[in-house]
Amino acid sequence: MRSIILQTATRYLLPILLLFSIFLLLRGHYYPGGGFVGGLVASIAFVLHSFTNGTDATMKLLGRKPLSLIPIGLGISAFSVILPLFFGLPPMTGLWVQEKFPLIGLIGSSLFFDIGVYLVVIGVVLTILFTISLTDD
Amino acid sequence: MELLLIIVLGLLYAGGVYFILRRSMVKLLLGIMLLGSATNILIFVLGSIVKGSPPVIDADHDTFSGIYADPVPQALILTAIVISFALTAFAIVLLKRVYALVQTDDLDNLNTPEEEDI
Amino acid sequence: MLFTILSGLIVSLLLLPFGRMLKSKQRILLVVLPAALFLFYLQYIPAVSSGRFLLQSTPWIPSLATNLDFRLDGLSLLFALLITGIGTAIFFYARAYLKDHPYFNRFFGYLCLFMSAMLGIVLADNIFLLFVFWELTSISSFFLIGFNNNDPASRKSAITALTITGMGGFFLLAGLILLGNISGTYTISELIHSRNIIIHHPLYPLVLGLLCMGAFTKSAQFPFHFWLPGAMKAPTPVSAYLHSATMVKAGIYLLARFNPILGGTDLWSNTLMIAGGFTMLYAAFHSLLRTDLKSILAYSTISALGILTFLIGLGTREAVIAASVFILVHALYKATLFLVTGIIDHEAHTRDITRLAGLRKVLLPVAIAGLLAAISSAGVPLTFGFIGKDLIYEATLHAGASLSFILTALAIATNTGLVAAGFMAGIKPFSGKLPVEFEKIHLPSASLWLPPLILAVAGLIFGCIPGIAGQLFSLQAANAIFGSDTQLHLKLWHGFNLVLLLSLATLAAGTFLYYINKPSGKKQHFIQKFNPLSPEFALNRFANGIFGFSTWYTGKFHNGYLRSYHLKILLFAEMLLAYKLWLSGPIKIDFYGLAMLSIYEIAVVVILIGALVMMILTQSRLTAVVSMSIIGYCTCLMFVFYSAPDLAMTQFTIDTLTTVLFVLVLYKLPPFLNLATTWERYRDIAVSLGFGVILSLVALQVHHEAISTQTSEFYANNSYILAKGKNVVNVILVDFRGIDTMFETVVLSIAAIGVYSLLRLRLKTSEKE
Amino acid sequence: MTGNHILASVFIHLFIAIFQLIAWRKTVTQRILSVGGALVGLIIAIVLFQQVYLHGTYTLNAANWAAPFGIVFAADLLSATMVLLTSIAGFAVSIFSSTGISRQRMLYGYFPIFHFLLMGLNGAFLTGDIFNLYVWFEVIIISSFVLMTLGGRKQQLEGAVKYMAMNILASMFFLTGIGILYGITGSLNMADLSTKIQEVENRSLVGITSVFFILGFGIKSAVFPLYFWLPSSYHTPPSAVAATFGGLLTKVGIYAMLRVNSLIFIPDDFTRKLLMTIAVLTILTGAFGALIKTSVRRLFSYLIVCHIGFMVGGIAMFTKVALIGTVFYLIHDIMVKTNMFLIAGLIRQLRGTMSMEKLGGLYREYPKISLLIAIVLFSLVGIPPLSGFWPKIYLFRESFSQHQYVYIAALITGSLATLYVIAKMWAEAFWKETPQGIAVEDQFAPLPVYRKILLVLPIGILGVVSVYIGINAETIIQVADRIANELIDTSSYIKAVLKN
Amino acid sequence: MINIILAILSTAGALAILFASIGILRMPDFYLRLSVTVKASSLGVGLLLICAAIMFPDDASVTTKSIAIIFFLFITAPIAAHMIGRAAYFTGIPLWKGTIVDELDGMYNKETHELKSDPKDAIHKSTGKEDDQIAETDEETR
Amino acid sequence: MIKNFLMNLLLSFIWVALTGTLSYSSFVFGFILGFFVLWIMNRNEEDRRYFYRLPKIFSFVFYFLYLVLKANIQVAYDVITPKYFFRPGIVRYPMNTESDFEINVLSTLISLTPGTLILDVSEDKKALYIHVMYLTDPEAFINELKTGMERRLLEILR
Amino acid sequence: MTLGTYFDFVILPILTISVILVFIRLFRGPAIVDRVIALDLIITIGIGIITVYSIRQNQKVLLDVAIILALIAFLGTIAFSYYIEKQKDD
Ligand code: NA
Ligand code: NA
Repeated sequence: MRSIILQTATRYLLPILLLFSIFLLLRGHYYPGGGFVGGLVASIAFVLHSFTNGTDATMKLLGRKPLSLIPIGLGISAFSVILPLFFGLPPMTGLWVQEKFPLIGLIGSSLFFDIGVYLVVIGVVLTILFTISLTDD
Repeated sequence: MELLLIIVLGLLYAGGVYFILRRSMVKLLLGIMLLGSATNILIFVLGSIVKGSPPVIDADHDTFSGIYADPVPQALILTAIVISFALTAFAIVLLKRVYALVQTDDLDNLNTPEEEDI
Repeated sequence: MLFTILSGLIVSLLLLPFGRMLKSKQRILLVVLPAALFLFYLQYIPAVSSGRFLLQSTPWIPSLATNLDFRLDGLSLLFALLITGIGTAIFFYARAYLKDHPYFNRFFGYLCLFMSAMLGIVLADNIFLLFVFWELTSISSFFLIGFNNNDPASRKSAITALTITGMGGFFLLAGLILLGNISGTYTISELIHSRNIIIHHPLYPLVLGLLCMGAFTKSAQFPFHFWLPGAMKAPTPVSAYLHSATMVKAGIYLLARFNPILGGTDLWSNTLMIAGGFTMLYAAFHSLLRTDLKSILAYSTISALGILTFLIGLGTREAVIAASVFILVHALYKATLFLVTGIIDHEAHTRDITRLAGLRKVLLPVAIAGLLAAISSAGVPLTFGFIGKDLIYEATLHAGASLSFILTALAIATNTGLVAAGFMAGIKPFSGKLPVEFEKIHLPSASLWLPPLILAVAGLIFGCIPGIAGQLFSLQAANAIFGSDTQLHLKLWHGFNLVLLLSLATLAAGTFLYYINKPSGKKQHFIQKFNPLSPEFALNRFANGIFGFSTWYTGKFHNGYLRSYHLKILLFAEMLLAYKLWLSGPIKIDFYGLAMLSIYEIAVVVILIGALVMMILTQSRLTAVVSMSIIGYCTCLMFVFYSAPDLAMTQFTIDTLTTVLFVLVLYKLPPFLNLATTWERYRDIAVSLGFGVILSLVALQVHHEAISTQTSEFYANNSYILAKGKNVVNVILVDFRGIDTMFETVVLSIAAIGVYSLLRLRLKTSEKE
Repeated sequence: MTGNHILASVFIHLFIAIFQLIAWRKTVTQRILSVGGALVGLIIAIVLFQQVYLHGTYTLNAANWAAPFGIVFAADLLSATMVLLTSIAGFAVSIFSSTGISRQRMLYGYFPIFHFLLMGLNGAFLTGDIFNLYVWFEVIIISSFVLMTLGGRKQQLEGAVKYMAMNILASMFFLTGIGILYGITGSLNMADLSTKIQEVENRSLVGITSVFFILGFGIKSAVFPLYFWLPSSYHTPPSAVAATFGGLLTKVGIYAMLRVNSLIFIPDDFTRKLLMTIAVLTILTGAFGALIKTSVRRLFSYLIVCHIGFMVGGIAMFTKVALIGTVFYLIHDIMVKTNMFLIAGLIRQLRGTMSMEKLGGLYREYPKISLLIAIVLFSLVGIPPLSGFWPKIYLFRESFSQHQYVYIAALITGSLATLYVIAKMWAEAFWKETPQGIAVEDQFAPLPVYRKILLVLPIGILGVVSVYIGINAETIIQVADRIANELIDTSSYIKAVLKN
Repeated sequence: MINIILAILSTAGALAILFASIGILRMPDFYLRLSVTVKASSLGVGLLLICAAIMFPDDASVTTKSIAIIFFLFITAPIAAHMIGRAAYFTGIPLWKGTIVDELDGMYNKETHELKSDPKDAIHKSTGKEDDQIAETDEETR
Repeated sequence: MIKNFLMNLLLSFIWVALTGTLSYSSFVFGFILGFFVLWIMNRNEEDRRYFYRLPKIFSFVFYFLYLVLKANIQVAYDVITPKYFFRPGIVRYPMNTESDFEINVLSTLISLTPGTLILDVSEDKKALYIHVMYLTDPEAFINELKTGMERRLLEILR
Repeated sequence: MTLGTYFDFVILPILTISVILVFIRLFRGPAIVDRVIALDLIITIGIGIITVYSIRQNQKVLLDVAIILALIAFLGTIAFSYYIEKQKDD
């Protein structure tokens, strides 16, 4: 389904959506949002891209199989879950950097956890959708 | 407003049940999704429902000053929604594969007899 | 005692997998085991016959009061000697009998297993331990009956035998446990102290019934007897050992062992006497009509077992004495007859009594053994059988005024049949003219004919000096069965009395019967006409009924239609929930508090319902998906109204993605078909509305219940202060209940991998698992 | 006692799976990771079991939030036992899979999903939070869906559709129940619920709530009339998968019933009667089904149903003796049922079929393997002194005490049916010669020796465990006894979790 | 003063949306419905969002969000309309009978979905009625 | 041109910093202020495109809003009155645009104007197919669009 | 009349009526494309309703939801049109 209008629009919608998804990710701890919604929005951005430019083009854009995002994301989340164990704390305990960062606020392990979730969600949604669109039955 | 939600969830349950009693695989899927929504609303309605007071603490406060919606059901439903999505996605694809294999959407055709077992 | 059992088990466990390493010359070593055990138990005769008994206990499962408790008293010793003694003979015999059999090692493995198990039964002093060995005998019997496993009949018989004895076993287990429950002990020798409690317990009939089920099935009492003729598919040494001399006597042992505990009541006597009496007569009659040597022996065995049951049921001092002696008598002559039959079968390749004749000319030692066994079974004076028969008549005559006549008549009739059957098996093949076809037969090696001969001679010796045999073997056994001293004293000669007269009359009648009764295929054919009346037939009918029912039932419930499964599940759910709701009484609805509605809320609900209706009515899949989306978006709006922005966001994005997924997949599918009948449709509508109403009512009920806000308050109060986040929902998700989220992402990941593999993986048909 | 390590058996599988995902398409690495990881998991489980056995319940407050606010994990003896059993079964299946699963399936994520499944099981056994239990259940079912469909053969997919539909229905009931539970108590922590539920004034609501859990767990554990998914699907996936399912999945339902019934909904008279009725009908349904099946795995499927009824009956009686029986049976059943399906897989390797009509000659050609299998089969039947026997004594004992004669009759019927079908199977598959005209595809004989060992070893391991359970029943009874005590008197669990 | 502006803006917005709704309900063919709804609704929602921006004057984020939403709506709505309109045309959704001209007729390559620009390249000028998407009766478009 | 724009932005940020209130109104005010300052400063420079393009953008926005308003009212009237006044048709509109971006903007704007809707763009990017509600004469419509919307737009974009 | 009540009793009802009108179109169809644009319009009006609601409840966090709706809603429409076209091919 080629459409110049859609293609052009996607060219600037994609970065906007991605930016917005990161925005949702980072502020989830304070306002509605978080890793899930962020990841969903980001994947929707790529889905849109794949609608317009074809799945292959999107794969090229990503530079890797979306499936490979899953272990990365899971790894990050899982690591941030077990990290407190090294400090003698139960898993999942929030660890916080003392300094407040501008714009983002406090940085803690929960942010890394959310980043992991974000990546997993992207990997999952894209894997599902791209696999479907690349498979013919 | 709770009454309204209660009616809605009843209808969603009813609709979901009706759909899973059909023969079509697509309807089965829709039914499952309806049941999922119904359950979510049920959980939602059983917490304390408040209008217009999301469980988000004001920027200049450390705790809530007024009333707020019960955050726990919301968190539970969020988890449930995401899980149902995973299940639904997989189910949809399963549907696709089954259709590719048996060329029908009719659930009654999914009975390979015992004689054909390996 | 434990080691005697373990030794057999260990040998068995070694033989089964590694028996092939045993060279044929080393096989004689196998006989060492039963022989050694026999000698071992012989040494206890002096001690036991003087009324002492031996105890051994090794802890095993103290919690269940199941320890390796063994107790060697007269009854146990009698059986132990039988098992090991006849076992020695059988082992010796089988070594030659199965010389070139490829599965020689397996055979001996099973046989050792059996011997141990049997020893275990008779030595165990704990009901669970007894049961353990009880089941092991069934299992080893299963393997032995099915030993010729290429033969379908053999396999079928093995299954039948296992099923019948297994069924009995489960009943027995139940009975034993109930007994333990009632008496509070699982030690057999202690049960006797609870006798009064037991026999007056309201469940006593049940205990009795269950135990009898165990005993009767094992000992082939009518109507469970038919597995035993089938078990003759086993190699003849097995028939001799298990199915005549030992295993089938396990039931008898059980009855004997429990006689002092449960016996002495009318119920006990009547049950056993009726079952035993009927069995002995029935089987004796049947034995006369068979043409297959082993069949004849099988039925006469059943009959003998019936006699034993009958005697124990009778329960008088004389009866118990008779039983204790007859056990030994029967074991000796019946094992002999079987072994003889085995040799005949082995050499003549037939067991058809109508064809066999004159074999004494070629198999003289065998013929002698057969003759000795036959006369013992007939109760010719100077044989041990004579003593046994005497005692039986003694018992029936002393049964009590009203009964004695009937019972004696019964015994005479049975014994007459058995005399004839014994002659048929032990004499008929050897008498008369040798057919040409058998002229080439040579006497096999002594390994084969020596064991039966020895057993037969033993019978003769015991018959000549019954006092010793009685003193050494039977006295304490009888005491154990009777529960007190029986003052058993066997004599060769009681003088001319009624008993002797009866014995002789029986002998004469039996001999006469033997001469007039010529078994033939015709007769066998005739008797088969009555098969529809036989328990085997009835049981087969019953089994077929069960299979038919199973097929119908399974097909009915598990019919392959998902919707029907759902219907059943949901109806079940509705029934339960409706019942519970009904119990909970009237439902309060606070309309005022619940119904503060705004127009936009109503609109959203109206649309949601409209979408639902549209979804149900539409024939187009895409429209259904659109409806689904509408429902999702309406839910999302609800979440916005009711303060759940996070939910709304997630619901919305996920709904959109689901829509995308749906359309990606759906466009190839055909439109919905209307496949349901109107009736089904109304039924489903009723079921679904019912479910919806129930859930709504439940929700209403729950809503009235005050909720504890402890948890949510904790979250709200500490979300920022402790967890440094202001969006409480998100803080719950990534901190308070972060573990949920962690593994929810795993769920997502798995789904993605699943989708990937489901769509990409195409197994070749040649691919294995 | 607090122990941050009790989740190790969860995380080990999580990380194995993650590493396997990273090593996507590298089947050798995945195999080594799987077997090695499963072994480590087993060791962890043994250590945990030992600690719990010696020192009592361990708890972990995830994210360091005190109960009932955070998610609490608790390893009491029941949990530790279940984890141990899962690890043993998982280890065995892992070994079997390393050669019993086709390379194609490995390339498409068999191993990671398998470890996710084990992770989910361990998590479900350890969690002390009802909603978290739901999450674990979902991990379990989604991985089972994937494993069920992996390979995408027609029959597999047919089974999977039914399996999915009904399992999702179960989750729906379960989740609804959780929602209501939260609605009436405001709590999700099971120990906390245990006290809060008693404060609910409207007792009938508690009854209604319990129905949802009965339905949810009932479907999971495949009891009558909710069992349909099981015989619809268990005969379709690869045997290693079926082994994991057959051994562990339905037992999660039983575990959950035990947990929830002991902590939250102490069975009242109605529930007991209901469960007992269900138990009896389940046993009979399974028995009837098993009688007529000729395909080995369909037969086993019905046997699972049948034997689930045994355990449900024990739960229905809910006394210490009955619970000892149930727990012991559970322990036995997990080991044996796992092994049964591995055996089915091995038979498939040996003969290329699992239909009794087409099988034959196994005993002649593979006597040692056959004998090994025989031991397992007899354990299943409950031939004493093998593992299936002892728990039945407890069940019989208690049902006589409670005058549950119908249940006794069902127990006997079920046992007898099991005995019969196993004997029949033995006669058909092992004794009988391969029927004329059936081409035997022996895929086993050409395998290199080490792969043969990998196929037989797990069956041996589980067989040895079964024999151990039978011979050393005393130990198991000790464990079951303590578990039963903990289930009857939950105060120690509650105390450990709530720390008060 | 501010209140009056808000009232006017919100009323205009709400009415625009209302008209869009009436439009989608009343218009005789798909293309007219599409045409009416897309912009009226975007305009209406845009006006309402401006109200929101004014209502929270002290919060820059609200203004930003409002602008962002308006921006997104204004760029996405026409694209969506274009996509669905084209799909509709492609699947043969008929034009209203009062349609005076259809210059798109015959310009698509049915195989490749390629659209030509030069009327001379038209594969098939509407000579035969069977290929003409302009409906003959009202019923066809309802 | 970019340089001027960035300079203008900088000036408005400085203004915001000076007033100390981070709000849209102060930013917009600062921007206008900065624009005038720059305009005055750059009166003698060569490149003054920046300074007349900005007003043009404003005027275009108002032109566009005017179109939208006008057409909306027309449509609204048509929608709520029982009788239909429209004469719809699909018109081929030959474009002068060069880049995809221009096409995109143009078509978006056309679609946003009530009464007109882009159905598709031809493969060679030369023609738009527009669904028009009030079509008296296709030629007149094309001319109006050419001289109105397209011309103004291209003036800004080029 | 305050602005608040004006919103409550005029603006929101108008929006509500609109959304119901659109739903009638959605219900009636007739073609799937009609339903799709009706769906799209419902979402757009939904954004409006959320906006007004967030004004009324003084909850600006709800606007975040509106952003998501605005950003993503059209993906659904794109998907539908993509496959309506594709389905025509098959
Ligand atoms: Na949707
Ligand atoms: Na409540």
